[in-house]
Amino acid sequence: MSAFLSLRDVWVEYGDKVVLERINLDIAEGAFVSVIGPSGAGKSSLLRLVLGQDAPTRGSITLDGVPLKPECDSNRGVVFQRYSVFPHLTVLDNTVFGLECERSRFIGRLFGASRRAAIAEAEEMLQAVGLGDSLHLYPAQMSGGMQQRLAIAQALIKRPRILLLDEPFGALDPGIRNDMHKLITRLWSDYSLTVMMVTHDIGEAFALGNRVLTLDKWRHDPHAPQRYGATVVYDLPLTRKGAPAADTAPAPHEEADREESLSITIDIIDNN
Amino acid sequence: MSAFLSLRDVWVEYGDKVVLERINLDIAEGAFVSVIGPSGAGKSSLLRLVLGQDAPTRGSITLDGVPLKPECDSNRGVVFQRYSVFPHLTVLDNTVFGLECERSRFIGRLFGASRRAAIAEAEEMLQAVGLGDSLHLYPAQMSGGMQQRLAIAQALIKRPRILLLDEPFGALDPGIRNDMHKLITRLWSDYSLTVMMVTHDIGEAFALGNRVLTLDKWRHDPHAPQRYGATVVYDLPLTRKGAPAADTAPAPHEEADREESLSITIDIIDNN
Amino acid sequence: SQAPEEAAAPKTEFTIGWSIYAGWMPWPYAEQAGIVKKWADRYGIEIDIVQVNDYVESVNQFTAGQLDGVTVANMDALTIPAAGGKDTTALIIGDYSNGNDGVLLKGTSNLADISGQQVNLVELSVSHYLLARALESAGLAMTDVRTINTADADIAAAFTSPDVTAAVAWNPQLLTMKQEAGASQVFSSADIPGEILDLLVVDTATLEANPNLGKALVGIWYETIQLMQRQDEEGAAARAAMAQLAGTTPEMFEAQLATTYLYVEPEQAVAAATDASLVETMTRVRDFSFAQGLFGQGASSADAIGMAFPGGRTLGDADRITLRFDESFMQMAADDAL
Amino acid sequence: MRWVNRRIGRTNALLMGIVPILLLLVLYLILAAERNAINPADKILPLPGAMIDAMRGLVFERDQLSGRYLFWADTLASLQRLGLGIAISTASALLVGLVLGLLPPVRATFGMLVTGVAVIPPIALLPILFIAFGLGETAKVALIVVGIAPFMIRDVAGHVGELPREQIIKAQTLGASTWQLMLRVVLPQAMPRLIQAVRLSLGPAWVFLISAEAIAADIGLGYRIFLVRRYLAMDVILPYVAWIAILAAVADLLLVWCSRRMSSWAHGAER
Amino acid sequence: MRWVNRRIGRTNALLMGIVPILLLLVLYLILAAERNAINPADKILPLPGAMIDAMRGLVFERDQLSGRYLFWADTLASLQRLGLGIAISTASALLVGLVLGLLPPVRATFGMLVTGVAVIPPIALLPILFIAFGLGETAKVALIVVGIAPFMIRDVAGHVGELPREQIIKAQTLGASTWQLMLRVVLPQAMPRLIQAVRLSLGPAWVFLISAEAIAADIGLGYRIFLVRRYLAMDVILPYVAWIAILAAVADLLLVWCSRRMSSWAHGAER
Ligand SMILES: Nc1ncnc2c1ncn2[C@@H]1O[C@H](COP(=O)(O)OP(=O)(O)OP(=O)(O)O)[C@@H](O)[C@H]1O
Ligand SMILES: Nc1ncnc2c1ncn2[C@@H]1O[C@H](COP(=O)(O)OP(=O)(O)OP(=O)(O)O)[C@@H](O)[C@H]1O
Ligand SMILES: [Mg+2]
Ligand SMILES: [Mg+2]
Repeated sequence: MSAFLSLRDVWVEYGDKVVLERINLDIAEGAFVSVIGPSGAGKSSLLRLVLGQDAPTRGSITLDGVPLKPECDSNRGVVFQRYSVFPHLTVLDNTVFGLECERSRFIGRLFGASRRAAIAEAEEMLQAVGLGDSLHLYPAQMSGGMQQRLAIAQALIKRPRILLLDEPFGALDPGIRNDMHKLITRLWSDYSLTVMMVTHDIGEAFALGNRVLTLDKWRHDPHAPQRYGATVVYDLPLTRKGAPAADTAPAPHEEADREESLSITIDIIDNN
Repeated sequence: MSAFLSLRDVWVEYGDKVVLERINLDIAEGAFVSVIGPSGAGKSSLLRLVLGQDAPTRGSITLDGVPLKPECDSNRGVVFQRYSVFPHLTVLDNTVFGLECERSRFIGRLFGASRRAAIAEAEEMLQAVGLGDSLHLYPAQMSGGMQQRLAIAQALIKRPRILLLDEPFGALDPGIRNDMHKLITRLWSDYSLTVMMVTHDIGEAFALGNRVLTLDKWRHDPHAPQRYGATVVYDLPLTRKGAPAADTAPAPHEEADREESLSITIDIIDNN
Repeated sequence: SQAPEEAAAPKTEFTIGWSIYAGWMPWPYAEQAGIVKKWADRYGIEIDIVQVNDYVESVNQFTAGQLDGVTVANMDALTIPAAGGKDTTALIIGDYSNGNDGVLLKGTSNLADISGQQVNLVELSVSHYLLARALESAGLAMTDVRTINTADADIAAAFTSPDVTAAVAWNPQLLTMKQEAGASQVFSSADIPGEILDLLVVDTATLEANPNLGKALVGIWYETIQLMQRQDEEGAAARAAMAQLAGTTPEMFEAQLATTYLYVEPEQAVAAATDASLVETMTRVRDFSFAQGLFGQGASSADAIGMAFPGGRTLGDADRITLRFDESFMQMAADDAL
Repeated sequence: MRWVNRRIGRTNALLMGIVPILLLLVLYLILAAERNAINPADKILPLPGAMIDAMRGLVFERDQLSGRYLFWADTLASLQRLGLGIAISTASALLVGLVLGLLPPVRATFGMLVTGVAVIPPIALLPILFIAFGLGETAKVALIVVGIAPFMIRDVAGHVGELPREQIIKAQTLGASTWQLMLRVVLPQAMPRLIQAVRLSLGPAWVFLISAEAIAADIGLGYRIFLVRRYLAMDVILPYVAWIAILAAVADLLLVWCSRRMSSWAHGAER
Repeated sequence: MRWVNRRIGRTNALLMGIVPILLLLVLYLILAAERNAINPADKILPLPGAMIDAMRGLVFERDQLSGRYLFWADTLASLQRLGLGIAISTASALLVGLVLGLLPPVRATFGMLVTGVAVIPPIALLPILFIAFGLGETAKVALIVVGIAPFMIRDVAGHVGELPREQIIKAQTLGASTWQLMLRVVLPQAMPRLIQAVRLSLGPAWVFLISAEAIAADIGLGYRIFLVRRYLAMDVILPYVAWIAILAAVADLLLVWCSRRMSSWAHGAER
């Protein structure tokens, strides 16, 4: 597969603070890239670049060989680190929203049979994330984890070509997290999505991804901590799940020993 | 130890939705209670009750035998699930704030030597949470994990009698999380705090706590899912770390096998 | 007087309000030229001349006791302070409007055409009175027109709107409005000479306790009037200054003076005050005001308010006299007794 | 308990809210009685009896000339003008405010203009207003619109501009076009603020209405007030002003109620 | 690129902002020239030449009587009144708004009163205002304060009431008393909104200033406008109004700048 998404010498700076430096990346179509790294390294910043929310200070990003416009569209779905759902819509409406935008260009609302079809689709997705009982709640009436699941359902129902996930399962208990892992793996292989997921759970990173990126500062000046930014220090392809093929998602029990073996590797990295 | 904090037949309802029912709890002074349970079970709601932010719909809560006023004070510190720091203060000022309130009743600001002392204290705490390099950033300029660490520092510097933590380490990478575990265990034993911590990481729950509570629905009506609320379904005292004694905090490597053995128990509970 | 507590103790500081009108411009000029100070010093008092941009508000403030004296038209002196129970003395009769108030129509010069039109004017003011007299002269009744209350400051602008076809106004607005294309004056105060009088009134109790105030005011007035009447350079300069104070050009101001009949000599003013025609005029004004409900809900007849004239004559309720025409101070000026 | 944490129930809040108003009324009565004792003909602070007498004719009796109940005719005329003016302002605030707040190019182009118009005191430009709108009802409504719409536009635009950037991004990733974004994300979230802006504009709207009616009118609450102001008839002015305050307070309550009904999500879930 | 996502640079924004204003000026010139061609003595839409002529005397020449440069003296007098009025309103909005927004018992007690006062049109009560405050400077400043302070108070109180509850809770768990909460948490966060409220009030403040000066004054921009209004001297009124707009726009920019300086945290970190 040729480079689907590629970043060339990308830098992100805020004032004189360098956050990311010299990022060079090629991501193949259908890849599931896990991004790990210490807090504040710039993982969310990297995701924002790919999303088109922010433009890099230097360097270029191309998608399908075309320079990326600093603009978001329905090709790239996102689940933000802080659950960001629409506060004025109920759970169901939040989920249906994406379908309505697509199918009703002018008023952004569906009626009759098409609305029923969209609601059925949304209900199925909500059932899958465990919100089947909470269709008519507003976000303010939900717990943190429920909002996060809603954000996931909202993004997944659109089946974007690139899915950007920023700690999507952070606020979920192990049982539900497990269900989510299965769901995302299924959708990934069924619709050959390209996924980029930031996570702090190293087990999760290795269990789900077929490539793991580690972002960290490669050098650190103690007197000017903001002088150097983070870059990709490790880039591990996991060949076992190379292609977005059939149902090879790992049983969640495989995670634990993986974590064991890798925690040592990760500990070498100097946390900021 | 007699009951320091006790909840008697406490219910929390929103409209006709029962969230918590028949909670009966006695928490000893100096305990470290971990609270686990599925997303949306009511863990945060329970914490809000103890904090005094919300009053229970029914039932009574007493602290030291005195009914709890539905009001917060500096006896009870909190780290919310969504990092809540003051957006208009820098990292340093956010941390110093608690000290300034205590030491300068009228203007809420310190000057000269006393300010320097407070800053030194705050810097030490910030160093401990890994924000020593970011003293002058505003929250909007920080990553999610950094904000969460700031919230932790802010709460810990006051050394409250009861410390309420709602998924405090959720957005942190393993390395920093480890440091945090050590920090909290040290403060807990040094200042004999009483801690109540909600977490989704079962390993963390067992590694840090000396008592683990599991909140879940004890019965579920599929036609009226909101009819029944969650209650304490398991209450496991962990005798090994019974007293807030010396430095018996576990090395983080002990966690993994614990999790293994317990994940089965937890899976029995029907997630909502 | 009705309010014994109010019988003011002698005081030394007084405030006199004025608003922009051709016949009242001598007041601010006298202030600026130092004439006020000269006379005030002579009587050992202080007089503050205050401009109130809004005519109605100036009279209101006098009624409310914020001002010791104010420049006002005879009709308004009757219907505002006097009807409000404030015992008021007309100290100076400065002039009468001799064309300073007029009825304008667009597209016709025939007064009778006003029938059935909407007329913009300041309701319940001397304009309203003038309109009533105009209608009377044309054999029409008040009900033959519909009046639209229009603020005096805005009536000139309003008259440029095609919506407005008939208006009653006074100077300086009247002059501006006459220049509007197609406008013609069909009736004016020159047709009813001596009926619209411009006065300086003061609070009766204050005047009784401080006769020096009356003397100083009369002194100021006649010195200024005589200065402005002089057909030499000094007189022209004074008139130019007054024009500027009124926000207009000397030419425009002269035009306004031409339609103002000033009682230049105090003797003339005394004569006007003692003439029987004053009673007649005030009777007419009073009847009109009563018919329009200007004496307030409480008044049951046109006699509800009492007026006193020189020589002991009275009009209306002699027990409730609240408007007094007092010629004695003008007489002092005539006698050079100041 | 700290004052920040005290929750006041509905009825208590109502009772507590009435106290200072009652106190003010009592204060007025004392002052008025005092002045009246000195001068029984005092017009400035009339006693309730005088006000009732003065109002009786206006409220209950037909005017001989026009055959109308003046008080009610005034109220109707003013409310019509006010309602129309506020409706037009609200609509334009919604349209313009939304576009201005959401689309940076539009804001860059018209932001300065709107600021400029907002700070120009319309009553200084009355002659131009007369030329453009004549002297009839249009002009009165126009004065209200020119007076309050720019403020409302700026308020709504400011609020829209402060919507979390994440939401705008999120909607776009879900496939929303600019138009859909406006219709489905920004508009509903701007509604509570719009209603808030209408509430805040009620005061100025009355000011402009009264100014307009003071300039040229033959009916209306402001007309009556300015007409009788000539005679310092506070016994009519005060009841009229009180009536305006009551009308405005009712409108305020209605708006709060509307906002709660329409945007329950914004007013917090009640226990 | 979608319009929502276009970012406009500073200079571009300035250029784009000037375009519609220039267009309006051109439109005015065309209209004025047209009217002038029909009637060379037209007073309503004067040409620039006439305005310059009319203004020259006011701006550059000393008034013979008072020895003042009238235009500048007017400006100074008006700005003083306006500044004082806005300063008092701002201070009271800060004090009252903070307390009202933060403390439910205070809100319950005085909320209704403030709403009531906010909706009473002060110009209907002018006689009382002048009686209470005299005809001097106090009354003019008072009219501005009565006119805009209630609005500002409500705006600030509304904003304070919407502060996330978590922050109030958090501050209390950190040991803050009500007073400290107000001083250190609520006040600094209310500042940007307060400045915003001042910006929105500038327009109404000018309206009230001009109304006050129209009634009793002998100097001031509003006084001059009302003085020459009798003569329909638009050649003086229009430059005065333009001048007011410029002054207000400058004040607006200054306030934006202040807000950015004082509360950098609220205006987003710039790249
Ligand atoms: N204002 C409200 N109105 C109605 N229901 C509410 C409201 N607030 C919370 N709830 C309900 O209360 C339940 C418990 O919420 P809570 O935040 O305590 O859950 P939690 O255990 O902390 O979950 P999580 O792990 O996802 O944070 C949820 O099911 C939620 O829907
Ligand atoms: N507006 C800003 N101004 C200055 N610095 C900023 C700004 N936004 C982000 N940063 C800095 O950029 C760095 C990276 O932030 P980012 O949110 O990408 O981290 P992250 O890797 O996602 O961390 P976490 O795991 O905690 O979410 C942080 O150190 C932060 O301080
Ligand atoms: Mg992040
Ligand atoms: Mg929670």
